[in-house]
Order: sequence, then structure tokens, then C-alpha cells
Amino acid sequence: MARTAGRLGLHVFTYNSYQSLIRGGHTWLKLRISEDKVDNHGDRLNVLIALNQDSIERHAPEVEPGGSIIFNSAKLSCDSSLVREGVTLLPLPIPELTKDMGRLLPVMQNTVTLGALLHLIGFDVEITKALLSDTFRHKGPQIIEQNTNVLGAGHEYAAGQAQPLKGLDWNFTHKRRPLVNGNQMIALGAVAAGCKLFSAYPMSPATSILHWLAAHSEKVGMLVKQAEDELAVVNIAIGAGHAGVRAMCATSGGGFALMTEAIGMAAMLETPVVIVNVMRGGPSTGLPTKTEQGDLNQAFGASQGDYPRMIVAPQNALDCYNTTVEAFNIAEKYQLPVIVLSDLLLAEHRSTIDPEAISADVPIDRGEWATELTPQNSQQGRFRRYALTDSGVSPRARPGAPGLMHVSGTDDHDETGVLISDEHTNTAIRRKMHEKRMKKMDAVLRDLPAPELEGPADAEVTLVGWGSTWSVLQEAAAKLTADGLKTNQLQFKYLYPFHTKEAQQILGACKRAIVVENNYTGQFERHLRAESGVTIADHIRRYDGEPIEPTWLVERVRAVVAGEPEDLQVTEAEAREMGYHYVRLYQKDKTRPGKVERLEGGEWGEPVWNVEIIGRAELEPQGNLVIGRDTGSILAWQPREAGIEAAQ
Amino acid sequence: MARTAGRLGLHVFTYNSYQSLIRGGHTWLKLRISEDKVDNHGDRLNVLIALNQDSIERHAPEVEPGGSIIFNSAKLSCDSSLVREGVTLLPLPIPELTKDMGRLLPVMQNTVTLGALLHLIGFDVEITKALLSDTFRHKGPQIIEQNTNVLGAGHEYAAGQAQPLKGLDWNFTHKRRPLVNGNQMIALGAVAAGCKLFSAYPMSPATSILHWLAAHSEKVGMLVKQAEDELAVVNIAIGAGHAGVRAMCATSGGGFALMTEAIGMAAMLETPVVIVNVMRGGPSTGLPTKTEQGDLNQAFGASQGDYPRMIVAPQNALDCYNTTVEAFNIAEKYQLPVIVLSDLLLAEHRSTIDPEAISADVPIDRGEWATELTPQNSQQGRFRRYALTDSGVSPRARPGAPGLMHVSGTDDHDETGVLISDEHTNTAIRRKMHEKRMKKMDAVLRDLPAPELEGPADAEVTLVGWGSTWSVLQEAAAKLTADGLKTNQLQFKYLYPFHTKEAQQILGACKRAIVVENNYTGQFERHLRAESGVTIADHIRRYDGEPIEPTWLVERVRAVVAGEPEDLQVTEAEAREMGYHYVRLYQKDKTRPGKVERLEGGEWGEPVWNVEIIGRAELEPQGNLVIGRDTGSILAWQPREAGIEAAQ
Amino acid sequence: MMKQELTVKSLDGPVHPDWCPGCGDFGVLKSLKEALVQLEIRSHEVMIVSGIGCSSNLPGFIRTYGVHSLHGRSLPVATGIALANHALHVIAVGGDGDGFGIGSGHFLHTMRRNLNLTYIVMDNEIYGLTTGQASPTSQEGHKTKSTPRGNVEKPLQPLALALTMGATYVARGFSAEPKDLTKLIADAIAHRGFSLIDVFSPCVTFNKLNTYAWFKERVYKLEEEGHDTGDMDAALQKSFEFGDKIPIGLLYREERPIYDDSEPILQQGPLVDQPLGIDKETFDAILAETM
Amino acid sequence: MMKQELTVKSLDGPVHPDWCPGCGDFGVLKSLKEALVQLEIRSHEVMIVSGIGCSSNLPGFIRTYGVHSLHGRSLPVATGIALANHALHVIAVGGDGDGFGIGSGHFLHTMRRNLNLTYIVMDNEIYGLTTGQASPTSQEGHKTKSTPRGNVEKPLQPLALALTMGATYVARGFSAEPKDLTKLIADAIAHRGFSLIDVFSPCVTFNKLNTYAWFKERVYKLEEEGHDTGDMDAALQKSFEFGDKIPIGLLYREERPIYDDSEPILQQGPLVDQPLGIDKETFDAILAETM
Ligand SMILES: Cc1ncc(C[n+]2csc(CCOP(=O)(O)OP(=O)(O)O)c2C)c(N)n1
Ligand SMILES: Cc1ncc(C[n+]2csc(CCOP(=O)(O)OP(=O)(O)O)c2C)c(N)n1
Ligand code: SF4
Ligand code: SF4
Ligand SMILES: [Mg+2]
Ligand SMILES: [Mg+2]
Repeated sequence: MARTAGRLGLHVFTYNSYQSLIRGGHTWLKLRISEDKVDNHGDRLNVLIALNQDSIERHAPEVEPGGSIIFNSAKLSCDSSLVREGVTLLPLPIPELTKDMGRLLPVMQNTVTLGALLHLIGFDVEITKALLSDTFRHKGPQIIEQNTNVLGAGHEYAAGQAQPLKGLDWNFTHKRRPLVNGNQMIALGAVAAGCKLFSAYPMSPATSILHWLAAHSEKVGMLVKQAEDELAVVNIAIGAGHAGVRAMCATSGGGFALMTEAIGMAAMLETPVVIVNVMRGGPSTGLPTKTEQGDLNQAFGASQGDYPRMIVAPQNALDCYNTTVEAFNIAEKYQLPVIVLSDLLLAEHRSTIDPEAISADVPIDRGEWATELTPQNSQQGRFRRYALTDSGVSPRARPGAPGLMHVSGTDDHDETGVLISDEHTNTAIRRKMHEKRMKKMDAVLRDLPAPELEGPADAEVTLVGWGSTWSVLQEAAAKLTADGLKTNQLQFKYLYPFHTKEAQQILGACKRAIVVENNYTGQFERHLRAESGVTIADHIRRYDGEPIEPTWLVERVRAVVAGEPEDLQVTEAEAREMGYHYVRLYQKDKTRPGKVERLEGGEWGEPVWNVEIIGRAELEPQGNLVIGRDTGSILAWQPREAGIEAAQ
Repeated sequence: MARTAGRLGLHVFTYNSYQSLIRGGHTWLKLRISEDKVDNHGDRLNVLIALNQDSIERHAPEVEPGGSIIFNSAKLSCDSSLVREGVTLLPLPIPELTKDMGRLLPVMQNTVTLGALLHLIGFDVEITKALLSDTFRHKGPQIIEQNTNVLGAGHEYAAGQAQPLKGLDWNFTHKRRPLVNGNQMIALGAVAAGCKLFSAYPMSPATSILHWLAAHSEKVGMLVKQAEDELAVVNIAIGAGHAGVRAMCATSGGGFALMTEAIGMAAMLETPVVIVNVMRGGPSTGLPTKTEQGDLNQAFGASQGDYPRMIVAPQNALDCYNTTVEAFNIAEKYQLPVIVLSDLLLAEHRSTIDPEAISADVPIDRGEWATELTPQNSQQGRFRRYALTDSGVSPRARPGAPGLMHVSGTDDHDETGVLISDEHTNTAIRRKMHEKRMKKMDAVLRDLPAPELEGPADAEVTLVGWGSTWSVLQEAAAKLTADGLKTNQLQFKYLYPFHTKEAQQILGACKRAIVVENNYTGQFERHLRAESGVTIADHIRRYDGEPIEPTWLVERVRAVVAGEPEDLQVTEAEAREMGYHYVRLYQKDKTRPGKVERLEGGEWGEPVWNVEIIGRAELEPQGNLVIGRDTGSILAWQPREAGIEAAQ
Repeated sequence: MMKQELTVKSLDGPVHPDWCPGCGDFGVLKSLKEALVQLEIRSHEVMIVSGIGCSSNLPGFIRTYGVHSLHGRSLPVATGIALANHALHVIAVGGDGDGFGIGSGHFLHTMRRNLNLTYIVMDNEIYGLTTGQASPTSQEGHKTKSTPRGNVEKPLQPLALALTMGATYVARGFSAEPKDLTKLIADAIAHRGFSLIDVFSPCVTFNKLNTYAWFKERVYKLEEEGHDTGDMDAALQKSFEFGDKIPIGLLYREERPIYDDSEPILQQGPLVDQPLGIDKETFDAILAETM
Repeated sequence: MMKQELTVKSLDGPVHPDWCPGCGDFGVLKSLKEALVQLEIRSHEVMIVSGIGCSSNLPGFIRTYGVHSLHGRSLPVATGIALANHALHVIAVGGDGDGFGIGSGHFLHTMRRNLNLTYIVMDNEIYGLTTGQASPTSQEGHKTKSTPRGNVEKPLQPLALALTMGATYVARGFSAEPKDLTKLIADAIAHRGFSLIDVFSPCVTFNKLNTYAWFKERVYKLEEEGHDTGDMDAALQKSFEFGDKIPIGLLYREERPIYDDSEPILQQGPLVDQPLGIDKETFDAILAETM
């Protein structure tokens, strides 16, 4: 579907919600289509395609008036109490529609619904047919035919039953655009930047970089190595970097923790390496398939002592490409580790990019190299690998080059690499060598563009964000501005070294800033304060595993501006979610939450939600679940009759 | 010597400088004796005992007027140009003095000099003799006799040659005081707190905790386990903590890096554990035997995501004891990891403590436990190990207790421990569970005493420090105050959670604050700003591996107050140090630095030091070493004659 | 509530396993429950520790104490628990990636210690949870998502490694042979010392090479061949057999003193039951050492 | 300057080794230099990678390229270097704690890969640099600072492990037998594939048990016993011999394809010499996959 829209010349963004398990769970996919570039999945629903009863119950209420709900009427039903006014139902009798088309694979259900969807949103069914032909080419004409027939059946049936949605007036440019996710762009960026070795150990949501590069390895001339653990992974990359090739590795938070000691080593050896941390929900194993911007503390605090490095957080899929290229250049020019902080939102969600915006021809700066021993670069005939220079950068030598032999060590050392902790700890050399290493931070900063305000200069509100949330903030700011509250945006991409002065200047001039981020403690807000001294009083944070969404954000901004205190109580929708979890555990799928009532709940020590649990089939009440509004605790299960499992 | 002073009822502090190698290198020991409690080694030298020529050359100029230099005149000589006026030389003809005492071990040279020292500082030689008898009891009477004779010989000879130093008028209380270092106090604190399992992998400067506990294991009933690496170490400790015993592990920065993933796990499992990081010079392997306060970033940034934990930095040896006890109580009460940030300065340097100040009888708070399943602590017959409570603390169950079976997982989970990322990621439960965990931070903070100003309330200058530098700052503040610049001190021990409000209030009222710390980037200064928004403009930092010393600090404070810009140029003494390194490498020990001259050095692109290198025996000039004053680079070696190895 | 009925059903966890239908791990879970019932071990006396992986989800599916720890760290966590409370039956479980890849260092050294631990590895020759990359036991030539041209590393032989490192009970099971597997697990739990059971537990979703059929064609039972489980040389030889014929059953068993035997502190009962702190006399004696 | 005289002296590092007088590591350093001279390898073509430990200080004492990396990580760093530039002779060196303790996981998996690497372990059965704790090869009963009542863990047998994991050149040296050691090292460097030489290299300061005399009493030369270095079973048997008699010399040697052979990218020469970036055509083709 996304690719159909892409071929029609529309912009697409998809968001895929799935669980850390192989099968089952509640998984869904959001797809957003627009004529303009979209970099987030939004949070309004026009069409819901429900593949199971659960999806209907949970998402039907989200469909906007004027929208539609498509489902297989042979298996599912949609209670009209669940939908808002103005929403039309489009039940498809799938077995009937496809009965003449041979034995269908279960996934072909989806193809029927896709056909119906194409009608609803006014797309050309032939384009999708062509796409299916491309996709199933290797499976032979029979499969292609079956698929296109099934698609056609859905399309036709829908055309007979429902009107296309109103207000959708596409301008199909038919311009083809790549539909990519951030992980692909990091992988491709590494290829273009001349990375020759990629090492990895699988870890969601970074794994697809490994998969993509392994699959393309020969074609692009990159050696891809899975190793025994992340300790090996990062040390292999550093070894390769030391030998003179561009090398990268990728992981998520837990794997990154194992890499930290070696990151400090890279800085000490002055060896370039690019380390990608695709963040997911933490702490610990956390929420392996959910998004979070939760590893800034870890990235900054990686390894012991003070050492030079860069931390950068790309802002959208295309930026993943450019950031990766830049990461290699900084890493080699300054001979230090570069940490790229991406996240699950960027990594797994595909969007269209303009082909003009991306080019194979990228700048490559490999930094300073010595090629032979000279009086200037040597001391008593030995190469001064760690020459104390003004810039902090000392020319490297490629191992294998005649005459330039030296030892790079993790103990502190003199200009030729001789350990100063070994022979006689030398405080004077230590001081200057340490200063030399740290000097590079100033130079790196000078290479990086400063953050800039986007949107109206005279805004009432400035949304401050970092990394992947760029487009969400942008859209929210635009909406708020359109609705009368002038809002602009300051997005930080370069986290370390930090543009202290610029941050102070820009934020000092803002009327009211709000930091928006996808974590609990406000790691960036703290980082900003630490680096610039700028304290921002207001913040909006999300830490339930879901990305920040534009409409959600707009509402929160309004609440902040109105001075409404943050309400951490369990919402009605959340109480319902908790109810789903409870009945799934203890009543299998025979029941579901019904009415949800707010009680003062004196006897419970806190206000509570009283969630009625009803039978899924007959909708008969089965009992009540009492959920604390403050704590979120399941305080009691009160069965209507003793039948359904006993009280706690 | 230190113990002699201890037995005389004096206070002692020793500082031991050694290298990361087993043999050789330039090692020295500083010993400070006082009637009042001393917690640092100071930085003035009254008596120098030189065991080799190097020590004379390097340290003779440091001896204060009125002081004395003791050395073996059979092997060493002291050029009078090296000493300040008013310093007396006390050369000991050791072979002669001891020629009738049988074959001496080389270390007995030291015993002779010790005898001489006792005379100089007016100590009773008999006390030391008794100590030697105690020490060598297991070696038999012959050895004891030999040792006491040798000591006596030194004492007698000195008595015949020199007057005791002036101004030393000891009040010997003969009160015996334990002479301990921070590592011993951490070990003993763990014992007293009821730690039953200690796991470790050797790493300087934490190793002596392992040695001490291994040696005392049976006596104190603690299981001590060396494991294959730090990953195993921390996970063993967490496993033990989970099973219900108090458990601790200890390491330094590099080992800590390997522990970080598991620290996040402990927070997620809500398992108590105490992790000691004895900091040393970084980054990477760095300066293994030198001190630094360089791991605050790492401690704070350990592991991915947001999670509750405490970070605490003890302030002296005695405080190591109390801090360790407190660490266990916080860890168990709040079911979270506690990181103790000690450093080499505390760990390896011994000082006397008052025996009354330390007691075996310490408070032990094991937190909340469930002992049986009740309707309140269960749900559908299953223990709610992670009950969502107001305080954030959920009562634990000891594995093995009937009825309370549950699974503790690192994926996020519901109240009974069922993974919410597994069945159906539940954003509502996630949100409340995450909030519950983080709530503990507020509760921990309430348990911790806030930092307080020490010294005059109306001071002109406030020295702000953290952890081990407490006594150095205190002494410097006292000196400055005595010299007319009223100075007080604010020392931070609790780093996370942080006393934000108190820090703001206290520092807001200070006239001029200066942050003093033992690292390059000012990790605490940044932490303070991040946690409290308080920006302190002035700082004094040391990062050459040596601890901050009171007189050094006093001078720096004066410079800061006078508005003198920080000068990072190589000092004359440092140029000399660099010279020593150079000649050791390339001219073995045949030469040494002589005159050091400051040149503008136009041709070198920076001002330079011209260090004359002279023969050690004849003091004849051999050539010049040109050292950049800005970069510290060895710019050239200009041999006087072509004889000594060729130019670079 | 305290009284426990010893049935497989009573050991059911709160949730139904979310493994793919047909996953080999179902068989391992079932055999483990049956072994516990056979041994009449009460469920609160059991602690099951896992790492991360499909197989490592097992503790959530059985009603005992459990820790679902970090990828690769089940053995050190289990070690800590076993040292702290040796009255518990501590069982570590996990996958081949977890135990033989990222956890391989711990695997080696835990065996040297001969702690009283049972270690069950659900060996599917693949990384399941991360959707199908080569594992340390993947065969040469196996095309996976991380080795699209075929794996080129020699597969690790867990049983050979265990024998080399001093494990005192070394066996291989197959989740399609539930009776044998149950007996192997029961004997392993009863064994005093470190026991390893490497279980062929097919991943039906991501390993299309080492399927049930593939194993069925190849496995044969050591028991039926008169293999001498006390003969280290014979065991070593069998441990390398991995081709057209692959042995299952008990390879080797030996009685050796366990770690606890040589640790005086543990002679006084479980650590967790021992008193906290230090008496004044000992304390003063220790301080006196420093004066 | 470019012209290199191939003498042991020309391989001297900038500093004299700071090992204790009598330390076994002196012998290893000397044999390594001699092996390089014998093989006529130019010093700039050699990369020596170590971890942390007394033994790991070796790269500082020889004039070749060197990386003195992290404790336990010499093999992955060496792997990265060898993959990046297989024209270099990559030699990893370090101690028993470094290689068999904290680095044991890498040790196993590097051998599975059969990269063209030489690994020399200076095995002194102790942690030297940290002043004397038990190492994985410390013997049972050995009293060290961390095991004051005697070590209770079964010592790891590096050679058995290497054979089990597929190393293709497995040998043991003794630093007091410099001629044999030189030959073992030279052959190992010349060997195509992963070679391990476990060298008894006594720590005269902290290991008072496994002294020169202790080893001299026990070691015997495999060569002189007619040992067949192509016989895996015989090698395995010898690899466990560690008592009154301990074999030294080459245990096993085998020619197997090395990692590079199966990696098409490396057929085009060292990675470090290959062009950077991607041509427009391939780039466009890749983008087209996503449209
Ligand atoms: C430190 C770390 N690295 C990587 C991962 C990602 N990860 C989760 S499970 C797994 C491998 C699973 O394979 P295996 O242990 O064989 O278990 P299976 O799923 O096959 O049962 C990996 C790599 C992780 N959770 N933590
Ligand atoms: C991560 C980490 N843990 C611990 C250490 C401390 N450490 C340095 S060397 C060493 C062991 C040395 O033993 P071995 O490898 O046998 O070398 P040897 O000194 O005996 O030659 C240890 C534990 C370290 N540097 N890094
Ligand atoms: S992916 Fe494989 S291992 Fe995981 S549950 Fe499915 S079949 Fe089992
Ligand atoms: S401590 Fe031991 S291993 Fe280290 S240099 Fe001395 S003798 Fe060698
Ligand atoms: Mg597996
Ligand atoms: Mg060793």
C-alpha cells in the first residue's frame, strides 16, 4: 500500500507496532499518505483495516468522522456503539468474494481489504496490480494472477458498497520515490561513506542494519561480520578502524552498555569508529519493540574518565543518511569515536524521500596521515604517533607502512606511544597529552552547524526537541501556529560537543520554551542545562513506549500554556487498556472491558476506576475491576457471580 | 613509621605513589604526622628520605627551610645547589654503620634511615623497636635483633650529627589508633552491614578490598568469590542480592564499564546491590596507579534508559565505613543498585582514625518483605511482587518462601511480574510501572542528609568539592581564612539523587564559589549545573594523576580570586620532568636535566623551554632539549656534540 | 494455599507460552514440569534463571521462582543465587545464542566451579527471538539473515566443551523425545554438581534446516548402544559426533566434590540464613591488626 | 631508514622491558624476535596486539606495529585488524587471565573462525600485574591472594579447549626452552589459520608454586616421543596431561580453509586497499529496490 502511494507520487509514512515476540500479540500498522513530505505517522485515523476483533474494539473509536472501517465480516463484527458518528462500516464477506480463486493463503485476506481500501481513498487499482506483479514475479504467473484477482475482488466489492472518502483529492504526480526507513539509510550512508567493515550482534531495533548490509555485502563491497557478543563487535570495528578502514557497528542500549569500555579505548588509541545505538524502551531489556529517547545519559556517560567523542542524533530517515556520512568524516578527521543515537521510531518506520535529496557522491575526509618517517614526525628515529599539536590532531600511520612502526596503547603515553604510566609516571606529559586529546572537542564543534530556530521568529512558544522527534514537533508547531498560538521549534541534532553559546542566545530570546522528549527524566533537558546552563521550566515527556504524536503534542502544549498541572492519574482509556490486560491473563479472550466509571473510592485509599468486564459474545456483565487512579494498581476483582475466577 | 606515630597517639596520613608495574619506576611515599586528625598528605616536605639519586634530584628542592634530607652517603650524593637555604643534609654512611650486623637485606637500608628520622623528629626509638618486634615475631629473635640493631645504629648516628628539627613539640598521648585506608574501611563496613557475599575481579585500585576480604572471609563469615570477569562479578552479586543476602562487588572504571548493563537490570528487577567503583586516572586503562575523580559521568550514565539508583562518594577513610553501611540500607530499603564512588586517594592511603568513631554496631534496615501470600499482596493467587504502591516500594519475597513464587524480569512487567512487552505491550501499565520505579528517587532523597556549609558563614570564597577531596578543601579553606581570606567549604557526598533545593539555596547565598575537582572536564561542576541549574563560573581542576594538595590549592584559589587567567603552559618544573623522561628513554640514566631556560622560540611556532641536559657524573653539558611551552611537544634534541644520540 | 498438589497443571505459569505453534521449547517446558513433579520438588524450592531469547521466556510459563535476566548472563545470576541459598534447586535455562555465544565465557567458568546447578539449553541452532541469525551452533553453510551466503564458522560443540571444562553431568536431549528428556532433566536436577543438558529444540519459524525431520533422521540413543557414561574418552568421542548420526542421552556423569564442599562458609547452612554483622570482639581484633 | 636490517637488535623497542628480573616473559619476547628474524618478516608488516597484564606489555618492547588494548580484548581487536588488512602478520599476545579468563569467550569464537592469526599466551598460572590472584589456569589448591585457602576451581586446559574449538595449530612452549619456542612461534606465524601457543612463562614474583624448577621437572618434548601432530585423538589426550608429566611442543596441526577464503570481499585484496564509496549505478539500483 505504502509503495502504491509512493508510485503514485505521494509521500508516505508507516508506523508499525509489534511486540517482542515472534507470533501474536497486538500488532498494527499505521500508514499516512500525503502530497507533502511526511516524517511521522500522525495520530488521526481515517480508515481502519481490522484484521481481528481486538483491533476493532481498540481502534474503531479512533476513526474520525467521515472515515471508514474495513473488516472481514465472515469472522469479525463491529458493534456500532464503538464508532463515532459519521463513520461508515465496510464489512467484506471475504470467503464469498474469493471462493472461485483457489486455495488462498491466510495473508491474502489482507489483499482483499487492500483492494477495498484503494477504492475508498480513490487510488488506481492498476498501479497496485503492477506492484503485486513486480513483487511476485519470482513466484510465477499463477500466483500473480491469484493476487491481482483477489485485489480486484475487494476493490470491486467496495465500489459497489461505499463511496470514496470525501475531501481526498489527490494530485498524482506518479513520481517514484524511495520508501525507506532510518536503518536502511544508516546502512546506505555507511556504504556511500566508504565503510568497509560492519560488525554487529543482533539486537532490536538495530538488527535490520545487519540484515540489510549482510544482504548487500557483496554488491557494495563491505565485509559484514556477526560476532559472539557486543564486546567483540566493537573491538573488531576499532581494530579495523585502527588498521585504516572505515568501520561501523550498530546495537541498541543493552549492547551499547557492553561497548562502553571500548569506546573509551578508541578515544585513547585515537582510532576512528562509528557506533550506532538505535534506542528502544528501557531500562534494561525494557520494551524491546517500543520507542524511547532514553540512552542520552548512557551515550554521554560511556566509559571512564574524560575523553573526546561526538554524539549525534539524526532527525529523519534522510538525515540518517547524511549523519552517517558526517559521522565517518568527523571520526577520521579527529580520530575519535562517534556515537549515532537513532531510535526505533526512525529505524523501523518507512517514509518516502525525494530521490534528488540523496546522492551516492558524498564528501569523504580521511584526516591527516603520515606516509613516511621525517625529522618532523619522529623522535630518535621513532614515529611520533601522538605528537602534541596545536589542534590536538596527530597524523596517523597506516599499519603496514614502512618506517612508521609504533605502539598505540590504552595506558597514557608520550608522543611516540611509550607508556608514561609504565616507566615513570610523568605528570607533565600526562597533563599535556590529556589536554591535547581534549582539544579536539573545540575543533569538532567548529565543524558542526549550530541549531537554528524553525518557524516564526516572534513565536509565543518554542518547542525544543532532539533527534527523531523533529517532524512531530514541526507539525505540532505548524498546527498550533495555524490555530493562533504562534509556535516555532528548536531541534538539536549535535549533542556533544554542544553549541553552548548558540543555545544560550536562541533560548534566551524565546518567550516560552517547552522541551519535548520521549523519556521519563528529561535526559535532554538535563543535558541542555548541563551544557549551557539554560534551564527550561516546561516540558512534555512521553515514556510509555509510544512515539510522541502531533495531535497529542498539540493538546499537551495547550495544557502547558494554560498552566494546567500535569495529571499522572490513570486515564479512562488507560483503565480500559489495563482491563484488557487483566482479562487476557485470567479470562482468556472470553471477556472485555465495558463501561468505565470514575469513583472516589474512599475505601481504596485513592480515587479509582471501576471497569465493568463484559462477555465478548453476549456482552453480559461478568464483574468489576477496581483500578487505582493514582497508583494504577489493580486493587480488586469483584466477580458478578462466583463463576468467573475467584477474587484476588 | 606511620604505625610508630600511631602508637604514640599522633594522627598520620600516608600517600604512596607507585606505578602500574611490578618493579622499579619512580616510587615514593609521603607521610604526614600531626596531633590533630589529618586526612590528606599535605604538600610540604620537612624531611626527605631519599633512597635513590632520582629522589634527591626531584624532591630535594621541595624540602622546607628548617628541614632535613637523609640519604645513604655510600651510594648517593646531594648537590647543594638543589636544596633551599636552611635545609640540613644528613648523609648516612650505611655500610659502615651496619658492618657488624651480619648480611643485611637491601630493605634494611630503610630501617637505618628510619632510625635517623626518629631522632630528627624527636620520636622515642623504643616504640619503633617494639613495633619491629611485633612485626617480625614470626621470623624469630635473630631477625628481630638484627632489625632493632640496625634501627638503633641509624638513630645513634643521627643523634651525633644533627639536632632534632625545630618547632616539633609533640604531645604523645600514646593513645592507639587504627591506621587504615578507605578500601579496608569499605571492606569492614560491608562486614558490619551484614554483607554475606563479595564478588570481584582484580583491578587496581580496588583490588585490596578483595585481598582484605579474602583474607578475613572465614573470620567474618563472608563468602568471597573471584569470578572470570566483571560481567560475572556483578551478575553474581545481583543474583545473591535477589536470593536475599546482602551482596557487594568492587572494581575500577574499566571493570565498571562492563557492569553497567547489569546495574540497569538490578534496578528493573528491583534487586539491591552495592557496587564500589574505586576511581583511577582515565580515560581507558589510563593511569592505573594514579588518582582521579573521573567516573562521575560514567556512574551517572551507566546503562540504558531511566532507572532509580543512588550514587554516593565517601569523604575520608572513616566515611568509607559509614557510607558502605548506608549503601546497604538504601539498597535494600529501596530495592535498587547503589554505586559507591571512591578513588585511589582514599583507597590506598592510610590514616589514623579514632577508635570511638567506629563501631561494629551499625543500623541495619532490610526494607519491606512479604512472608506469606495474602489477599492484599496477591492477584488471582499470584504474588504481586511489583505492586504499584504510593511509595514506589513493593514488598519483596525471599525465593524459597512458600506461596510467593513469581518471576522477576528485565522486560517491563505488570504487578505480578508478567511481561507486558510479551503478551501485548500495555502502554498504561508501562507508564504506571515506570513511574512507580522512579518514585523511589524522591524517597531516597528524603533519607539523605543535605550538604552543609563548613567554615565561616560570611566567607568571601566557598570551595565546592565532592567525595575524597573533603579534607584537602577543608585545610585549604582554613589556611586561606587564617591568612585573611575568609573561606568556607561545601562538600557533596550524595550525588544522585541530588539535593537540588539545598544546593540552590546555599550556593545562591555564597559570595564567590569555586568548584575544585580532580578531573579535566569538571564532571561534578557539570553535574551540579545539570541537577540544580547552579552555574559556578570558577573552578580549579587537576588531572595529571596527582591528588589536589592543600598548599597547591591555596595558591590556585589566590590566583582565581586575583583574576589571573589559568595558565596551561608547561612550567619549568614540568619541563624538567619531561627532560627526565627523555633522557631515561634515550640516554639511559647517564644524564639528567640541568638548567632550564625560557626562550621566545620564534622558529618553533611557540615559546619554548630550553632544557640543558648534563651528565650525571661530571655534570658536563650534553645538549639541549627544546620543549614547546604551549603544546608540551619535544620539538628538538640538540646534542652538544654528535656523540650523544642523533637529532630527531 | 500452602499445600501444594504436585501436578504438571499446578506448575502452569500465569500466561500461555507465546512460542510459535510447534516450537521445540514447548516440549522442554513440559519435560521440565514433569521432572519436577517426578522428583516431588515443591515449586517454591525451585529457582529458574534465564537470559534473553525465545527459550529464555520459559520462566514466565512455569509457577516457580524465576529470574528472566540479561542476554548471556543466566549462569552468573544463577551462580549468585546458588551461592546465596544452596537449599534452592537452581536451574538455568536459555538458548544456544544466550549460552554459547554471548554467554560462552560464563559457561566455561561455571563448569570449572562445579556448582550444584542444572543448565538446560534449548539449542535450535539459530537466534530465534531476533528473527533468524546464525548462532554458535549453526552449521557450516547454513544460510541465515546474517549469513546469506552460508555460515562459514565451525559450529561449537557444547558437549565437548562441557567435558573439556569439567562438567560432571553432560547430556543431550531432543524435545521430540519427551520421556527421555524428562528423565535426563530429573537426573540432572538430582545430580550433585553442574549438569548440562543440551536439548535439540527446533525453531520451526526461522530454522528451516535443522527441523524435527532433520533431527529424527539423525539422532540415536546412547542408552541403546551400551555407551558407558563413566568413560570420559568415549564421551569425548561421542561429543564430536554431529553428522549423519547424532547421539542423544547421557554422555557422561561423574561424582566430584562440589563448590560448596570446599567453601567453609557454606558448611554452616545457606548464606541467606546466616546472621548479619560482626561481634564486637572480632571487630576489635580486626582493628587491632592495623595498630 | 627504509632499509631494514633483520637482526634481533633491530627489533628492540624504545624501552627496556620493565618485567621483574627472571620473568618468563623475557624468553617469549626473545623467541618472538628471533622467529621474526628467521622468517625474514619486515617489522612494519607485523602487528602485535595485546590486552592488559604484565605479559601484555610486550608490544612496547618490540619494534613493530602494536596495539596495547583492553584487558581481555586482544583477540577481537586483532580480528578487526586481520580482516581489515590480511597482508599484515597479526600476532596476539597476552596472559592467561587476559586470554582464558576475561577473554575466554573471544578465545572460543575466534578459533571457530580460523582466521589467519597467531596467538601467544604467556601462561604463568597467576594474575601477575594485579599482584597475584588465582587465574583460570591456577592449579587446585594454589594459595593466592584471592584464594588464601587454596584455589578450588578446576584449572582450564587451554590446549584441550583449542582442539575442541577447531584451532588448526595447537602448541605449548616453555620460556626456558628458547630454541623450541622460537621454532614453535615461527611455524605458527607461517601457519595459514589460527595458531595457539600456550607458553609456560613463570612469574617469579607471585607464583611460588609453578616455578622454573617445577616445570623443568615435569615437561617433556612431544617431538621426542614420536607424537603424531595430525592425530586429533592423540592430541586431545595429550592436551589433558597436566601432572607429573606435561607435554611441550606441537600437539596438532591441520590445514583448513581460513576465514578469508570464504569471504568474497577479501578475494579482492586487503580491505584497506579497496576503493571507498559506491558507484551511481549500484546506488540507484539499491534505491530502486525500495520503490
Ligand atoms: C546485550 C544484548 N544483545 C543482544 C540482545 C538481543 N537478543 C535477544 S535474544 C537474542 C538471541 C536469541 O537467540 P538464542 O539465545 O539462541 O535464543 P532463541 O531465541 O533461539 O531461543 C539476541 C541476540 C539482547 N537482548 N541483549
Ligand atoms: C576490565 C578490566 N578488569 C581488570 C583489569 C585489571 N587487570 C589488569 S591485568 C590483569 C590480570 C593480569 O593477569 P594475566 O592476564 O594473566 O597477565 P600477567 O600479568 O599474569 O602476565 C587484571 C585483572 C583491567 N585492566 N581491566
Ligand atoms: S521463533 Fe523459533 S524459537 Fe522462537 S518461538 Fe518461534 S519457533 Fe520457537
Ligand atoms: S609480576 Fe610476575 S609476570 Fe609480572 S613481570 Fe614480575 S615476574 Fe613477570
Ligand atoms: Mg537459539
Ligand atoms: Mg598471568
